Amino acid sequence: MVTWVFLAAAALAILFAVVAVVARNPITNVLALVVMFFAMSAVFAVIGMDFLAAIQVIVYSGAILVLFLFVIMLLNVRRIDRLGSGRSFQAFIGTLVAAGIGAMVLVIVGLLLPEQGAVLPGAAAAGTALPIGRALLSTHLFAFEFITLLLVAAIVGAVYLGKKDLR
Amino acid sequence: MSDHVLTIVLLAPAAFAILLLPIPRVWKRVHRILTIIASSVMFAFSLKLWVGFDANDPGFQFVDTFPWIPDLGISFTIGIDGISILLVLLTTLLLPVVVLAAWRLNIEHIKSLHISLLLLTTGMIGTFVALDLFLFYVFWEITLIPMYFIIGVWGGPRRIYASVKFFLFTMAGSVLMLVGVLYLVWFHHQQTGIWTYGYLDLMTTAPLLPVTGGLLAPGLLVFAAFAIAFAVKVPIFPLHTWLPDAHVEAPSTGSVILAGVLLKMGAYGFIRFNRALLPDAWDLFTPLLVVLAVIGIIYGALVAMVQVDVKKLVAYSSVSHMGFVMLGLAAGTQASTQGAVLQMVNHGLSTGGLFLLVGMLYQRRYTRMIADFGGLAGVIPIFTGCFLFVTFSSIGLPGLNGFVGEFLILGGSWSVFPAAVVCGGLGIILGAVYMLLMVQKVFWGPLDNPANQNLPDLSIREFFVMFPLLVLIVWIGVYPMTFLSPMEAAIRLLLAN
Amino acid sequence: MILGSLWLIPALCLAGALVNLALGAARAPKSMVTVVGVGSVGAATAAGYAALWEYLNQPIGVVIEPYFTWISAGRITVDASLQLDPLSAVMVAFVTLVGLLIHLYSVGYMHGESHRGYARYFAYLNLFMFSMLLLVLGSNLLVLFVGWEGVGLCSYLLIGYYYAKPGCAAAGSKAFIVNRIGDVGFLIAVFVTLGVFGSVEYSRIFATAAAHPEQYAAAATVIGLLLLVGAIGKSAQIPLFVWLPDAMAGPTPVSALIHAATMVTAGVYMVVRANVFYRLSPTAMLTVAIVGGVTALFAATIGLVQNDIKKVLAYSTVSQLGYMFLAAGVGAFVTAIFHVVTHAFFKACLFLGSGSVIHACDGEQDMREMGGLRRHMPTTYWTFFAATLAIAGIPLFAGFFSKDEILARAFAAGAGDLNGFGRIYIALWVLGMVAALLTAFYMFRALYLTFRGDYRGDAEKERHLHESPRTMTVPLIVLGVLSIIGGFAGFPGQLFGISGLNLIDRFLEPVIVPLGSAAAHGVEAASDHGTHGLTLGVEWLLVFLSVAVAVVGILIARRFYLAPDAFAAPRRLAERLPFISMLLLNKYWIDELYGAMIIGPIYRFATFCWRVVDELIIDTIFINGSAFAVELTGDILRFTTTGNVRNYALSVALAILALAMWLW
Amino acid sequence: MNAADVVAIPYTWVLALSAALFAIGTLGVLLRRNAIAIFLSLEIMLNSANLAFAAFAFRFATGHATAAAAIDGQVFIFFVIAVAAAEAAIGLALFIALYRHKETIDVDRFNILRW
Amino acid sequence: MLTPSPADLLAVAPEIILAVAAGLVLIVEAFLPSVRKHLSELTLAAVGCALWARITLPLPGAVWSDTLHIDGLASFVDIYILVAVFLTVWMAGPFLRRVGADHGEFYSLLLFATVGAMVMAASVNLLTIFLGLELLSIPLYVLNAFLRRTAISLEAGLKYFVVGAFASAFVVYGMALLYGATATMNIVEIGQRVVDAGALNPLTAVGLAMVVGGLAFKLALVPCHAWAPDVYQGSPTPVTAFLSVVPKGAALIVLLRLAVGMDLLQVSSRWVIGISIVAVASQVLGNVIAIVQRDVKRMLAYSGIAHMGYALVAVLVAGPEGGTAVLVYFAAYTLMNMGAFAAIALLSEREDRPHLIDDLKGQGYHRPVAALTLTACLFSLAGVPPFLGFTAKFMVFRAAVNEGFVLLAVIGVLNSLLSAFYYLRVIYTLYMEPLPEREPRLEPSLPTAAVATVAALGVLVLGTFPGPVIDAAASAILSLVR
Repeated sequence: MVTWVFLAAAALAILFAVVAVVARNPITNVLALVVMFFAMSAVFAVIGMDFLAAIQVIVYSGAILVLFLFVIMLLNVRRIDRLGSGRSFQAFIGTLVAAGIGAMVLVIVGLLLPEQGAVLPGAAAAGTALPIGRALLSTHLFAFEFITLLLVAAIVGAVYLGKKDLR
Repeated sequence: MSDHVLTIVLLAPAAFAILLLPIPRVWKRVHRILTIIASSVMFAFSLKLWVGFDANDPGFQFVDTFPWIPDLGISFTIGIDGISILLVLLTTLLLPVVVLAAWRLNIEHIKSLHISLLLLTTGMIGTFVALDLFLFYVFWEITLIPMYFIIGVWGGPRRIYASVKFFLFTMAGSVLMLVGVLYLVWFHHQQTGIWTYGYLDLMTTAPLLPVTGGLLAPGLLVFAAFAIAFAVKVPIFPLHTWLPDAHVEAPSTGSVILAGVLLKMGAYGFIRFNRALLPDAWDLFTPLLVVLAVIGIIYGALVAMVQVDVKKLVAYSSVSHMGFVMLGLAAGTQASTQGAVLQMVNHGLSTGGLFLLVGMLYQRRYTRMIADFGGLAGVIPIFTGCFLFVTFSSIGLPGLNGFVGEFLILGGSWSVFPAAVVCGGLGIILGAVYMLLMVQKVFWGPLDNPANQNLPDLSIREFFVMFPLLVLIVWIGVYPMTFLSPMEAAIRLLLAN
Repeated sequence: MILGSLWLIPALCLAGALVNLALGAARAPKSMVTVVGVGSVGAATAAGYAALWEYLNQPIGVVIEPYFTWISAGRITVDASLQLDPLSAVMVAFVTLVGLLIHLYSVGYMHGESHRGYARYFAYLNLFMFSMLLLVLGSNLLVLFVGWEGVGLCSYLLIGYYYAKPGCAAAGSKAFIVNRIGDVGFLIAVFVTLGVFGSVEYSRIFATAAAHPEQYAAAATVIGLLLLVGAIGKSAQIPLFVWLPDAMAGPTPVSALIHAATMVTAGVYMVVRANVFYRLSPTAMLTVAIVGGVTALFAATIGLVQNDIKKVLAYSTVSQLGYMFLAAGVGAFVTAIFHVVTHAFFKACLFLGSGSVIHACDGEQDMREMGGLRRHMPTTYWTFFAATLAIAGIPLFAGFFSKDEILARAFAAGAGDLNGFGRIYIALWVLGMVAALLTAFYMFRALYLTFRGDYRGDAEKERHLHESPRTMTVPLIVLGVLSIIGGFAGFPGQLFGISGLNLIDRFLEPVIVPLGSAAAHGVEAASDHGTHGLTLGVEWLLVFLSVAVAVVGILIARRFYLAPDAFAAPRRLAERLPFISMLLLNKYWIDELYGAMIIGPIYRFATFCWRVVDELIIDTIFINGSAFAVELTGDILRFTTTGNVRNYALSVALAILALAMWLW
Repeated sequence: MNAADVVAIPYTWVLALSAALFAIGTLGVLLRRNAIAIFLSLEIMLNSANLAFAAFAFRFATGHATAAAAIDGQVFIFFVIAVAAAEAAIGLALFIALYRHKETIDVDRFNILRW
Repeated sequence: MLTPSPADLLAVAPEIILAVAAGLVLIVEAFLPSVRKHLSELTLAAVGCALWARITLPLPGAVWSDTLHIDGLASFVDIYILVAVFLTVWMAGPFLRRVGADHGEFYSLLLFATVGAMVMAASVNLLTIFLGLELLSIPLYVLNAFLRRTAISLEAGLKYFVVGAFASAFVVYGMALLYGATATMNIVEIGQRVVDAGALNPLTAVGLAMVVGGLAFKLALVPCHAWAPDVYQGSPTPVTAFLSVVPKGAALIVLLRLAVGMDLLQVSSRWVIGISIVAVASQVLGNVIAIVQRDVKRMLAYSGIAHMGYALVAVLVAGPEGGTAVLVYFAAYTLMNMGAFAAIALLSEREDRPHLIDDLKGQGYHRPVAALTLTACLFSLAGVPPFLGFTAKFMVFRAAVNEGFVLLAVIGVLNSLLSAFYYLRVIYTLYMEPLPEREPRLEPSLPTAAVATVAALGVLVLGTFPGPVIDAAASAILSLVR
């Protein structure tokens, strides 16, 4: 059963990822991305990472993509370029490279296939918020503090770039 | 000698250059006066080396050593032996001469000219006295910068091309030398487990570099790495083409230093490093060196013969003369080597003198084309006299310095490479040809060009510029033992291994 | 007391030279210059003769005075030292004498020059005396070489004395450069000597060589030939004689002193000095003889048709030098020196005479513009006449004794089949005889054209014709007298059965070092003075023969240039043999030949080296070419930075993919 | 749902999914011209990275390594999401600035600087 | 333990100081108009304090539960990073006033980026490395585009952003793979695993490749270099100076930590070959294209590509000597580049125009200080003694030769010969070309001149007496290799 859920989510993710990449209306792109993110959070859930599944939906779909939508509205970009339009050589090589990278990782996956994932012992409820929260406040305390700087910097920068000239 | 005489001689010019910095550049006269005084004092002081030098000691004297980069085994170690002392003194002598020669030059940026000259002097002396290969390399490269500016800033119309060519040629040679040095040091570490760049230390292991096993034998490669660097400086055919350009474009101040000292750095490097550090490879390369030397002698003379620009002619004559030096070094007998070292000094004096005179001529007429002159002897007899004098010294008239050097070089080489000596003889003939024909076209004949009607004759100052050179030319010609005996022991030791 | 400080002799002249240079720079009055110039040489002469006197009154054969080590490095050691032996004594004696006379003569001849010019002239002349004396007094090959080059330098300077006059400078350079060719031969000879004997001291090398003839025979050949190259250059022998005629561009006294009396004989001196080597090496000696004999005739033929009086004398000098080499070549070294001396007298006299003539016809040198000068300048005429007789070889005149002995010895060498080259020597003797005939002819031709007949120049000039001042005539007279009586120094007593009358022979005897084990060698026989394997009868026959030859020459000259229909005969002859006359008039096109065969190609090659090898191949193709290649590459590669950010991203992805694949 | 009673799918499947998404994202970045589209593709790439982390974390959680290791992976995802947010902020602001200046956000049009 | 120990906080005191200052600047600008003119001084003070703290404070080593290693290595890099920042800020003040963009954000972002770089240099944990990298990049995206009205500045920002974000996506993915391969985030342990395995398994290899690729982007190594010229040219000069130095220092250290940790020199011959190729390619391409550049900043960008090529050789050699060489090289490169860019800022007339070499004609005697400092720095970049650049190159080639990479050394020296070609062009344009009729209007700026002078003097003095730098580097590297 889990397997089917996963397969379905995966299929959905890939499908809408493709849509997000191919579609020529930015709104479509973003919405496709939203769906894809939902699919992803499903995957997270399937492999027992409830916390991630949650923030995936909240932060990504809830915050970031909304931001996108705002910007798209702001700049009211309607129809945008077709995938691979313009520089055909770039498109050609680009496709090859992308495929190559994907293939490469997939081959690795193939190499790893032999050893299968085992039963997830209920005891090790790895994915729940508690252990992650612990880790964040102990092992990764520094990173946790540090990310604030990152966000502040981002805000400062965004504000500077976004604001109209003061003088 | 613990009173650091050599260190002072070495660093005084640079220190003085720094002293000049704060003085405003509009006070040209101040700069000139200070520099001339300082350089004269420096020369006088450098004579302490001559006085305190023990001719019977083949080793290095006035050795000073200070730690520099101890972890890498690099130290500031300097000292002179019978070979380098002459070159050091030649350098310190030429400095006041060129400063005095540049006295009336109405050019801009006098301050920076003097500073460049002083820094250049330190660089050149350092090259001759360094006993640490890293130090040597540093000084070797340092000389590039001031010379680059001297040619490029105060030079002629094609000065930029010439200066860049000079810089790149020399650097092209020396970068490989750096790798050579590193390899020697690494090899020494392999052998002894000690990191050192000391000349005397490397002397113990460098000869062990294998020279057998095809062209890629380390010994041969390292030798080549050094040889190319020096060959460019000497210069040896076919690496010589920077020389005419540099000389023609450089102000006479630069040409004098260039011909007088810089070229010697190459020959000095050959004898000090290639010969002393890699004797086996040297033996293998000797035939090649001899051939190139002979080519240089004849080729330089031939090309000089057909020049239309006096300065270019003298420049090519340098190629020919340095060919003699290389022949002497390559032959490697006691006599020929001593002759070669003496010939370095001779060439410094006579060619330096020629460049000074050509420079004075240029100052009077702002041309160097042979065709623009003719019959000057009637207008400026004393100048003509000086010019003839130096000319004959440069074509090796017995009784003047040139002869002694050439005689020792050829006489010493005769037992080893008679054929080369015969070609050298050809070079002597051609030497007379190009110099005398030039003199004939410039000074003799009717005074056909009205522009030359009333040129001023040699001024007192100019005479004093030439005077020390003339004296030395005669001195070396009549009693060369003054200069031959100090180098005797050192060269004997050097040729021993 | 001069002996023991021989250096004084040249040093005095050097001092004179330096002082005069200074005076010239200071534009001092000519009188001072004269005093210094002539005075210094006078002093040197005095010193020279004093030394000679002391030398004669003391037992030692060779006085050697080492002063200091000049050059010493490795196996090369050369001392700065002088030596006085019979040979150098003779040379000193006549060099100083002739030199002094010519200095005197110059005072009058050069009085027209500017202050500076005058001083310069005397400075050079003194410098020349210094070098020449150094040359003859030096006790080793290298000191000799110093003088050797020194005289070359002075010759260069003095030929170019009238530097403003076109051609003078060129002639000077030519002289020096041609000499340089010889000098290099000399230098290499020195190197060989150093290599073989480890020394260049006469005392060492000759003694050693003479002691072991067989051992050093080969070396002797090499050294001998190389030295000969030097001598050929200095003494203007074939093929290097071309510079001497041009050298006449210099002032006439200079021609007299340097290019007739002294410098050019340095080659002969050197060959004689090295007689040991030549006697050890038949080949070398034969070469000397051939060069001499051929040159003697060759130059004489050119002399036949010259119209410039100085040119005539120049070629006659070359030819006379040829005689000297012939002499040396047949082993008559002493005779060679003897001829050097006599030749110095009469040729100097001739040149000074011609100088006086030129002086009179203010600068005119073409004999066709002269004639009948006897009336105007008797002294000059008579001295010139005497010298002409001497050079023509009329008995009892100086030239007769020396030249006749040379020819006799040549014949003897042939008859005695010297070194088995008898035939060749006979041939050379014939050349010598013919040359003698020609000599007599062209010298009298010159005499007649100049002094006899009627003046052919324009009347305006004729009025100025005058005898030269005392300072010029006195030297003329002295030299004239010397060229009459000078020969008696080598009076061939043996012709009259009295031996020992030949002073010079006796005096110079020690110069010919006996060869150790080869005492019985043919050379030895030849070199012994007096009887040279010929019977008295043959000797007298030869004498008459040569006299006859001379007389015939004179008569032909008389027929051609003094007969009522003067000049017609030679013209007819010329028309009959057009080619030969062209050949002679153009001096066999030797200069042109050298120009085309040697100088031209060298210049073309040099230009090729410069323009093609240096500028095109090395600079343009390699240096600038590589720079251009680099810049071109850069200009192409710069377009890899397309400016399109997606390309950049692509290259990043590509790089990562490649690296990942590679590291896999 | 409680993960205790389920049989887990192989983590390699998740990895495969991430690989596919990564490829798609790369493709988008390389082939789109519109800045926003490119940026969306970038987000896809980041998410695929997240999946990769998740996959491995899942693996380690299932007894192939310490639990701590498994947690680390998830923490990383957490931070990646945060960083993504930050990048989004900056990027979009930048796009706005660009758009203000040039009335377009087609990256191919920004090539004053080249060669 | 929910709160960090004092030791942890003390260890990152400099970072904290900078972070605080970064916020403070904004607050001051917002609420204290009177002080607004002195933001740069304020920032300078902060940087100074941080520098002082970094120098004086002890180096505890592993802190923050072993995510950071505040060791000699980190502190060496930090010091030069801080010096670079100090100089940048110093010259930024007048520059921003000149171009009318003196906003507090500039300093704030600059400081944030600095913190990022320092953290990156100190991190031994994939997570913190990644975060440091991002904190370094994100402000830089803005700083590149800081002249919002200048087309090239915006374009620079866009390009740096797109490529940067793309590269960091790869970095993350690579990290994921590394994490997957080794079940840890600590690069020391990762390295240990690799060393134990004695080879790179596919997972590690690909992960490493992706991370290295991301770092190569930061270092502008061929073929991840193409952004550099554009961004250098477009960015405001002080930013270019910062950009050309600080990220490279951090990236070099991470690369070094990885290479040494995994002992790649021994483990993977393919690594050696691959990196050698990249190094040589960077040197050749950088120098050859630099030769034909007419814009000074662009030229320096390409030369920077070449220089990272040299530095990469040292990274390849690794070991004590290689490590020392890397550090010395970074130190030298910092001073040379800061000096060069400061001098260029002095000699450039307008920001929105390309800084053509020809505009420097005859400035040599007209603007002595700027010209002289630029000359010194360029000679140093060319690797001519007695400047520090020579010492740096010397160390690199020495390390290479001693490890047997003689060929790399030869290629390296030949490349520095090539580079002399274009450095000399600038110098002769300065001194040997005549002043043009219409000479550029340059307003002198004392601070900028001071920066240039300090850097040039540093280059000269440290080049003449390199002992201290080399000692410091040698002892610093001991914390990584022993």
